[in-house]
Amino acid sequence: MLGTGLLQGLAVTAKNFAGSFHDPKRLTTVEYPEKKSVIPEAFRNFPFLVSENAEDPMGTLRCVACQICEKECPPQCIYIEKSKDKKPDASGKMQIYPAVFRIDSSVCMNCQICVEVCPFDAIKMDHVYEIATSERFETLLLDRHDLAKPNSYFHQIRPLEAAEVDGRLTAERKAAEEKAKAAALAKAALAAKPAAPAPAAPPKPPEQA
Amino acid sequence: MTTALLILIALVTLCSAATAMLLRNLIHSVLLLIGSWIGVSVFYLFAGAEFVAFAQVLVYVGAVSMVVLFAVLLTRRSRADMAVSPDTQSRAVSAVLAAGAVLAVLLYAVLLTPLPSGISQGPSANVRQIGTELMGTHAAALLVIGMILTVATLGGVVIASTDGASKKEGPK
Amino acid sequence: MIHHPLELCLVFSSLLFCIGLAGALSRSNSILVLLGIELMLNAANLNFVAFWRYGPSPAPATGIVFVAFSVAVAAAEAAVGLALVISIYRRQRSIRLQEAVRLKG
Amino acid sequence: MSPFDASPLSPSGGAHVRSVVDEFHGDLLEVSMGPHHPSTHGVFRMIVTLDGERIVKLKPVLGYLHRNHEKIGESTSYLGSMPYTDRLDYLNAMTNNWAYALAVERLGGLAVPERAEYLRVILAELSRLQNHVCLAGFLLQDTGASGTPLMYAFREREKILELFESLSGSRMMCNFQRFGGCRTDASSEWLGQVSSLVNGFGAFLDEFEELITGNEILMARTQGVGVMKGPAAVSAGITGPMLRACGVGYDIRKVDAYGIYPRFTFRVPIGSHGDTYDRYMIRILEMRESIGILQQALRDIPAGPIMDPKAKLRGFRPKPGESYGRIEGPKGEIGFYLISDGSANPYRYRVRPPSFVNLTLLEDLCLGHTIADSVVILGSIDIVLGEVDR
Amino acid sequence: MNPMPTITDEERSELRRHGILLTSVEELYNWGRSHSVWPLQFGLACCAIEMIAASMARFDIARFGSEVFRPSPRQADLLIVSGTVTKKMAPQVVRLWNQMAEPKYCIAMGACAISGGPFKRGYNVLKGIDRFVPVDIYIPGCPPRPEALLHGLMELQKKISGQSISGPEAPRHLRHDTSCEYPVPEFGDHDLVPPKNPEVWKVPESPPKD
Amino acid sequence: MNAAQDTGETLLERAPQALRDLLTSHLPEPWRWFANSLIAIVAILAVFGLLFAALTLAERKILGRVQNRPGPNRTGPFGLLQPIADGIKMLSKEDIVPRDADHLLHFLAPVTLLASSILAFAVIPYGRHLIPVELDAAVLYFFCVGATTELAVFMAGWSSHNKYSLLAAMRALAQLISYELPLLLSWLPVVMISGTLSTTGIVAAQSAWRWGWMPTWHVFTPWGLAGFVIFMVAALAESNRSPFDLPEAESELIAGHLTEYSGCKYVFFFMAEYFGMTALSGMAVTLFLGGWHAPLPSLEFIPSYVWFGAKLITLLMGFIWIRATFPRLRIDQLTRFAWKFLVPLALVNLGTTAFWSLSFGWTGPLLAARCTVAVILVVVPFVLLGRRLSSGLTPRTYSYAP
Amino acid sequence: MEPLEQICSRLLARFPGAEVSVLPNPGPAAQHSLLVGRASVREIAEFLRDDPLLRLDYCSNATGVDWPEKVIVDVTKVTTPDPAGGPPKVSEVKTERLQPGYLEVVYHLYSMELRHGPVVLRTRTVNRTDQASVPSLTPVWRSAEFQEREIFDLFGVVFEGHPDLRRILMWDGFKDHPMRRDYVEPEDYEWEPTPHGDLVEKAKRARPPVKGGEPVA
Repeated sequence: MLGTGLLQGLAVTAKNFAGSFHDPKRLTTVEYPEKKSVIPEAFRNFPFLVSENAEDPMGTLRCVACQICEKECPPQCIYIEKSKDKKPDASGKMQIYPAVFRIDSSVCMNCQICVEVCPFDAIKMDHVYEIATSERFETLLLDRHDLAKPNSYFHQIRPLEAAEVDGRLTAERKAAEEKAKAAALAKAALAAKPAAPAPAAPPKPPEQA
Repeated sequence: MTTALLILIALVTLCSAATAMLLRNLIHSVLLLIGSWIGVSVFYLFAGAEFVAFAQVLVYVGAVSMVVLFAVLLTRRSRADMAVSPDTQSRAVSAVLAAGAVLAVLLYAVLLTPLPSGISQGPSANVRQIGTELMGTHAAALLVIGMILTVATLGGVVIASTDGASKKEGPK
Repeated sequence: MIHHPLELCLVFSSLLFCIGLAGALSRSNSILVLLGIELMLNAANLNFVAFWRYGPSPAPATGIVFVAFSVAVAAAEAAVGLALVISIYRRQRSIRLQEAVRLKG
Repeated sequence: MSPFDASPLSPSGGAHVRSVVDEFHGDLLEVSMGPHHPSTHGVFRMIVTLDGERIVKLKPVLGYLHRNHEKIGESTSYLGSMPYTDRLDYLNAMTNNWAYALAVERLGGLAVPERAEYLRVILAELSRLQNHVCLAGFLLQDTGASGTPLMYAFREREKILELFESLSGSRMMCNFQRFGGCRTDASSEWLGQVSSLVNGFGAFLDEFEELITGNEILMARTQGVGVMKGPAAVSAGITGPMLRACGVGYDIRKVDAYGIYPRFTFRVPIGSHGDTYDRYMIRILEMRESIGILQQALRDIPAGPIMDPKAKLRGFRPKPGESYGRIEGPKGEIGFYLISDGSANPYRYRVRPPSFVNLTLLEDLCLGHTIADSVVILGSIDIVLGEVDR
Repeated sequence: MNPMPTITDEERSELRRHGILLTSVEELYNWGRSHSVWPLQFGLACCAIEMIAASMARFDIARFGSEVFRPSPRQADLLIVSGTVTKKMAPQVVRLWNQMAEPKYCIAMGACAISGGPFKRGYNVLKGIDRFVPVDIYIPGCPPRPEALLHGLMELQKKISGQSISGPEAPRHLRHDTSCEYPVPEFGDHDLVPPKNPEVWKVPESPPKD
Repeated sequence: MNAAQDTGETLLERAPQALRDLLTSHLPEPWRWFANSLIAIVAILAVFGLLFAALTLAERKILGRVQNRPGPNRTGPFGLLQPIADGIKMLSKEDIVPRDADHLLHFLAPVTLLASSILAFAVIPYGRHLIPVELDAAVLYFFCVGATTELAVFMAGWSSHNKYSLLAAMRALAQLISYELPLLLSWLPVVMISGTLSTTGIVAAQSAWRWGWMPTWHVFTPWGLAGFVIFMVAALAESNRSPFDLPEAESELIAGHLTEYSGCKYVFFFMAEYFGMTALSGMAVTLFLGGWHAPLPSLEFIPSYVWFGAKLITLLMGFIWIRATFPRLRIDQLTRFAWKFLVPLALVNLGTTAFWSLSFGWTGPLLAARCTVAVILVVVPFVLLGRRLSSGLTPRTYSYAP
Repeated sequence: MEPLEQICSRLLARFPGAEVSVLPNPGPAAQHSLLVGRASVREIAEFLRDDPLLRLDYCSNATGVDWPEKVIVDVTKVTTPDPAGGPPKVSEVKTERLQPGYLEVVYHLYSMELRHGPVVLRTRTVNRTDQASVPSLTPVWRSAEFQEREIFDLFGVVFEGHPDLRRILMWDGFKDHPMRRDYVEPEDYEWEPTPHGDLVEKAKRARPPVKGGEPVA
């Protein structure tokens, strides 16, 4: 009372003023363009498509155009057209691939639901945020060429998740390969009896350049 | 040179006063009047009455004009209402006639009264002298004036603030 | 025409006085009437100063003291007058003098 | 005196305490405050009729941020609405998520594992901390402080947002709760960060209070301003700190005992005057209680799964029926009312927004006060337009 | 470069001298404008909170000289459309834009301001403020991080620095062929009338790439 | 002190004047006066213009530091060019006059305001020999010039044809009427003690040293301290600074009387606010803080204008510090504070001063009694009035729901 | 709190003429509701608020639900006795009837004093067009004021006795009630790079495919 509250307040602001010169807790500014705040691994800002190979992003997209993310995307900012043909994916299996994969980043709300529902670990959330632009249509409508980023990039921004995903994928692939091998063996064994042995596995198609 | 300047100031003051009295917009009137008050105080300055000049500005520009503006704002209904309704022709004519008559008498007196020849430079009074005079010779008058001011201020407050009772009677 | 500063002052003050008088008489807006009266007071004050300065028998500071008193009275007058105007306005919803004929609320 | 002594029917507490000012004497000035106004907390608009500076009539105008949340909710899957709830009360995504998850869990009969319940409590209380501290900052900004309290408030808020971000990936739009649990598990490192933040928060509150609570100007500006009586508040459906400031100790955490709140000991502060100062202080005191809850939760959090095994992410189609789930959000009762017709989208999706209902009494609170008070009163109601207009 | 035969060297140096003079005035002018961008204190929705956060201690937009959030559009240089513009709000935004003094800039912050964002399906949501107001910088995100806003501000500063004060590239207020007054839409029975300002809103001619 | 040092002092002390004389000495006598005045005007405009620029930057930086952030630091080295950038931008901005505004008054308001706030600089003694105009009634002049500032605020608010501006105009008037009185009453004691209205006289009255080291500034007396505090509070209100920035109350009235001003005219208002603040601080330094006198006899070798500047800047920093800390008062609280607290306190302070001047010759135990009585006369009314003013405002204790 | 059936029977005893029934909620939430006829909803609401056992003094949520008219297929088993004296022939007759649409207003009531709830109170309008009105409960619970205005705005339910029934979210000149299920949104899709469902059609209509290039949708 009688101004003591006012004086107390003045003392606090004076303390903060003085503190801002020596106490990092009282000068919390991260001077942005020079220094950047540490972005946690979980940070999510816009999806990208994982490609296995940096050399050939279009050929090695994990996406098989199943359109689940398109259906689940709450703001409906994903647009996919399936390819009419099939292309071998990274593991050599023939897959449908997205002929058109578009994300309107001016609509996307970064909710990560597309990532959660993707059964193929093909779409992941990115860390970029410096994407301000003066051209809306040319820059903010991302097509699959803009979206594709290599797995190494994924490892770089989210090491833990990427390692886990890679482990799971290799395990799955191994299991699938073994299964295929077993099936082929069985088939071969079956086929060996009446006729000459067929090639054990279909020849691996050449990687597309 | 000084006389020319004085005449110029006098003209400006008179013009703004006259325009103020003619205008329809009350706020403009008040602002013009403030101009003429300042003109008068400049006149005082030229006459060497520094203290009175500043007091004039302080009281008129600083206080009276504020009260007047406040009154204008308090008694307006809308911005359009600031415009004062035109006055009756006959009233204006008779007022001008009356004022003209007074002016004629005054000018007659002023111009025909023999004035002391030669410009007698009067005394220059500094603040200390004024103070001594106020507190000495005119102490009683000063007290009375102080009383008047106090009573007037209190009276003004009382008059302006007694609206509780009148509210109910007032026409809608 | 004007060959003495005193004469100039007196003519000036008479004109100012008459402008104030004409305004006070002709306008129906009570605030303007008050302002007219203030102008007349100012004109009178001018005379005090003029006579003190250029007049025949200069006293040390009497003219100025009188002006000081007069300014104080003018301020008091303005305060009371405007309070009355506001009070009238509260009752009559108008500051036109013609309508303020009933002085009893 | 119990707030229930007066019947809600009485003129003071019942509906229509609309003082109709028919005998205007002064000259009225109609000012439209908003939708662009520094103190309307977004795009709220008040059409204020002033007598001098005194308010004789106040009409709130809403809808400038009506972005059709409910309509979109009815055309989106249950999961798809979750990120939209973030954007209701955009300061408190975590509690919005929880309220929605609670309603859907009731609709679909899902259970929540214990660890997830603890995580929800931790996140909700963190959310309450940052909401209240922001409210205090904004309120003081409305009283004319040149940003300093707000800056200090945001300094602490940033720390909480950092925690949210490292757990959920986003600072504000967490989209973290799922039906039957949470999206990701918290690491022990994260819990350690929370605990160090919580332990330091008390000291911050002390400094903040030293800065402003005892300030005579603040007291003059807030005490006795916008007094709300208990019965009127109950009838008007006021909830949250607003309600408790006028002496009604109704806290859904205690009443509904949802989640695992009964396990924690905490007190519910109540005010005695119901004025703006009480509304401010109740929030400060609630923050101190939240610190206690957080400390208990961080101490007791068990290991275990975070999702109900029955729950599935895609293709969630609850049986026909309806449910109403509500929790004690930082601003009051936030509830979700869902009707399912068995399809993947809710048939009816309704949000019961606390700040919308809390606005009901705005005019009553402001009448007779000055225009400067009205912005302070509005500030003390703590509205977020995303939630008011949806 | 071979000199063009029609201009003598003297003329060229004369021209260059003028050009340099103009350039330095232009540079100074652009430097001043770009380092003193005062935003309008105007928040719409979620992004407004991040805009406030950007002006707070952690990010401190003041470092760029832009912490002077003016509440009156007359003194503001930058309209940050931060959040969803509803159809009910759109006329007010255009009005505010008209009330701002030139030179003025507009940043569409967040998905909603750019395109309606996640709420673009809503019946009351304007599908992008660029239907009525020319936007200088788009900052996608929902909401963009405060750093993203700072980045957008820096992009704007760059854009301002590159502007010339004369010729067809000059900012609007220095030209005579464009009006600074934008028509304000009115409320219709079902929608805004007109739903867009064809002067401002240009649908791209080219189809989406792929 | 030896002679060499003495001449050095005078050299530095007399430097501004010497410079001026150097410039004008070759002019014929009748022109010299005119040139001297011109130089004084230019010097004032230059110095205070620069101070204004520095002050805007300092305010932003100090506010920043108080709020845990660095403030502008990217425009030029350490952000020092920020005011220049702001200036370039503001001056090149479009000037909008609302269609329905009173165009003449809308234009006159900032001009009047700026002119009157610059005029106030004329009578402040900036140094031992540095006073632009020696006036017998200088203090009176200062405050009569200051009185016109609120008139300009009113003109701005009224002419804008904006409801917020109109409200601001009303507030400005109410504020002026309320705070003019305590402001005038607060310096009357100084005039009573010094016996002069001239600023040089008042500074001269504070030139002595008590006990050889303590300056006899008015602020070091009980009545002087009270007067100083009242003066500063009223000065805050006069210059529309927080917590009395009601006409410009951002959170209530958008920008009050400035709502419709843009570009150059807005800069005029901005400048006038800072000029007014500076002038009032300068007057406070003159009236209460010993003007250009050094605080200790041993520090007198530093030129007087440096001391004046130092005191001035300290007071200005105080303005900024207060702005960084306090919320704003409400208009009725503001007037109540003026009429029920400041005015009575200032009146009592007049009485205290009268007692102080009557008891001038008291020595020994009587001196102690004199001081005690004066302190009591200052403190008791403060406590009593403060109690009454803040009656009903208390920190509260809260209960918890069962 | 007493079970809903008991409240219902007490209400029926107290207001003999009133239409009150319990509408079961089949979902796991099992929040059954009290369906009250328009005519008596006001007095029943007052009873619920003032009854000392209930004291439902707090109306938390008020909202509307649109139930457009729909075709209901009634399957009735018709037993036709076999003239031959054999076992009667059972045949299923499907009759289609048009269930008239109506608008429903739902109130969620709690007691702050006794700390129980919720009691879900519902009432229905006659139809969705000309007789879309129910009594306002704002005089009973002030908290319904804004929420009922919102229901009026978005669903078009007219609340009789509401003190200030105006649009609250949309502008005053707006004609439609957008939360109704048959509301048609204004078409303003000029640019739709990622169209879905019916938007594809709308976008195509708004912007025909570009010649020589890839169609937009």
